[in-house]
Amino acid sequence: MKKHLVLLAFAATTAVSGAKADSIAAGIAEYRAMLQDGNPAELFEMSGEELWTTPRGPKNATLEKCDLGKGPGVVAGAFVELPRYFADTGRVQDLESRLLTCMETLQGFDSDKIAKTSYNKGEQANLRDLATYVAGQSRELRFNVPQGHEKERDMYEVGKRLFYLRSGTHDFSCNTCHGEKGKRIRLQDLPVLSSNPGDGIGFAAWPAYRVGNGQMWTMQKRLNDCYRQQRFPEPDFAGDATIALGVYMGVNAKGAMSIAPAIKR
Amino acid sequence: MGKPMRIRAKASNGKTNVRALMAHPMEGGQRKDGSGNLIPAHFITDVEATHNGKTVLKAQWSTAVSQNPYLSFTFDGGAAGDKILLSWKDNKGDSRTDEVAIK
Amino acid sequence: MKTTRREILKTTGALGTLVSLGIITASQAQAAAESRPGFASKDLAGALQAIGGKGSESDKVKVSAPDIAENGAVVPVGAASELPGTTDMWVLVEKNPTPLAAGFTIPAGTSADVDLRVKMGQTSDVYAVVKANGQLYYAKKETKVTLGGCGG
Amino acid sequence: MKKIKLSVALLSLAGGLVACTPMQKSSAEYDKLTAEALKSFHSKGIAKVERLQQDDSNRLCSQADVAGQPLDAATAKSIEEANFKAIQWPSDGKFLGDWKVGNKIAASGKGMTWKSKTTSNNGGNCYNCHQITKEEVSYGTLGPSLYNFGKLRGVTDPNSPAAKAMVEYTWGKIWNARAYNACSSMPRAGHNGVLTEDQVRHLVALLLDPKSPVNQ
Repeated sequence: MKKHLVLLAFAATTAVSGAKADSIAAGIAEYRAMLQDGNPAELFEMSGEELWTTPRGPKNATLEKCDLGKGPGVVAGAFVELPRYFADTGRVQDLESRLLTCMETLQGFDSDKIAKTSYNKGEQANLRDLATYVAGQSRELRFNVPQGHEKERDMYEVGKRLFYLRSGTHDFSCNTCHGEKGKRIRLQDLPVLSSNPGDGIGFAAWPAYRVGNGQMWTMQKRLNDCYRQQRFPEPDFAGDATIALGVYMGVNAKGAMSIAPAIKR
Repeated sequence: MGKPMRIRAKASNGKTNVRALMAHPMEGGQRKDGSGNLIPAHFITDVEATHNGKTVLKAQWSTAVSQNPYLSFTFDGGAAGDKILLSWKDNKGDSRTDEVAIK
Repeated sequence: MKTTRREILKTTGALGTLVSLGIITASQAQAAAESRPGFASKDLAGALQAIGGKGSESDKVKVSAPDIAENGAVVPVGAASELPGTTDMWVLVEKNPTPLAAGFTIPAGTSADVDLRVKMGQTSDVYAVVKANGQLYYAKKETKVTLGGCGG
Repeated sequence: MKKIKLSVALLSLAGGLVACTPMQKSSAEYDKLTAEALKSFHSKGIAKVERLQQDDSNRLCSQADVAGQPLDAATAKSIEEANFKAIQWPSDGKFLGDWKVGNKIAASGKGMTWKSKTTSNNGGNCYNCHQITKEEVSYGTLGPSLYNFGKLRGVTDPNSPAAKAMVEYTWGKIWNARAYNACSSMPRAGHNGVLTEDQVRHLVALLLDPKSPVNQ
């Protein structure tokens, strides 16, 4: 496992060219490899596991009957098949969206209120830990986001259109930064997301612990901050735009191995 | 009171390796908050590990230890099922002790 | 059984098992901080003086740190000693505002080999200083800290 | 090769029909669903939902990106012409400012997000995508290297008549990159009100002043 991650880290940095850049890249790869042991994401996973089995909310219930797509209570392998269509809500839902549904139906929480709460605060912090736990239960599994339902295919097409949507004060789209191989912002490697970026890169690396600010970020938070830097207005938490992008990236990443929860700079 | 630690203790070849993650902000006291006020230092000052009641490591830390600290060390002996206790206390008087069985 | 993975026993605030780690007040903590030699020193020389010096450089002392740290907030650092009778170890980051990052007491039977993560404000030498049979020895290594990101 | 791929695609589509999967929606129907999904954004701070409304240039380039086809020459030309017409040239005729200030603007990536307090004092984001000086090794590679930009183009005296065309091009490119390349990824810094006339002046100096580190 550890060895595999080291290789991934090297692969991610080999794009930098030139002799000086090579030694920088090798150094950074060494640094990333050293970080793999003892990823603080495990603290959030632990918290999430406890939240999953603890009776909470107005209904004082656990989430152990939550259906993440593979039947009530099945957590292992659920993450790599999300987002997917759920008949009970009639919606395509990603991990965070589905957890919100379970928190509402099983535990009696107000999901709209949680969605509007600031990230890292209150029940949002609990949702973050739950998402980290669920993702960790698909570690090293390969993405297989379903496209069998019409609404799942619709969301892929919508996600694709959103990915290429140039707008805002800087005319940026997702594609501006994530459309071409081997590109960087400053020294930061950019994964290509319009095709399969490979094992443990892009969609297959989130949720991730970010060492820079000591925060655990889910994919919803990752997309939220992308849109902030894109100078767009804010996407609703677990709204259709972010879920559609999740479908687009997840389907593109078919077969890629999940390393979530990962650790990032 | 702090959040639970993540502790793993594994015995092999007559030694036990302990790896721990502690949930703590390790605030350095140099940063400012949104309104420009200095965020006061908040950090773990002392760590102690015991194996079956015997101290196997003591540490003193500064604010320079990273947020959500990681610690790894190894001691002689230890058998599967033995108890490892890890404790920390911080500069605000908060403390936490967690226990794990050696695997 | 939800604790199978970790078997955690919450004893926060309980004094019983560890006499040395009771609940202390903030003022007591402050007093404790003052009794921590070297931690308040603002330069390497002062920090080293407070712990008794740095002794001589020894290849029996190892400091592991990356050549380059992509983010100074988290730099993996290890200190190890092959010297018999190692009782104390310190990790210092020369260019940090207060260089002494951590000190370890190594009881007999514990390997003089610890790993942790420290913050580094800038490119700097990282020191491991150890005390073995009452004598001090050290090793050092430079880690470059890069900054990146796009501000936003 | 292309033809073979296409026929395989047709075959698999036919296979899908046999298996009674519903008809694929038209691109226009997906566009409509996309417009619906865009309602799941909300204004925050200075970043209002109006920012999602695309102008013709962005709309046409996004459509081409989705289709995976470059724009046809005529459409590209009309986008470039419209953007060129919209370039505001320096009101006082002065194109060059202070390269030192320009370098600071180039290094800053700040401004215009929902966390930004004002719409002024924005950074140029230049180093995020371009190599600019030799000294700064932390640069992005989404855009071409701008190191020696003026030197390579033979600009020895930016105030000379010989340099006039290059000076104007540099201004125009920073102000509105789409005037020269219909679907360029470069932000239209002046056109979209991210950078002021003064700031653009300093950036032109950064690229063209022979004393600038760019041209050393």
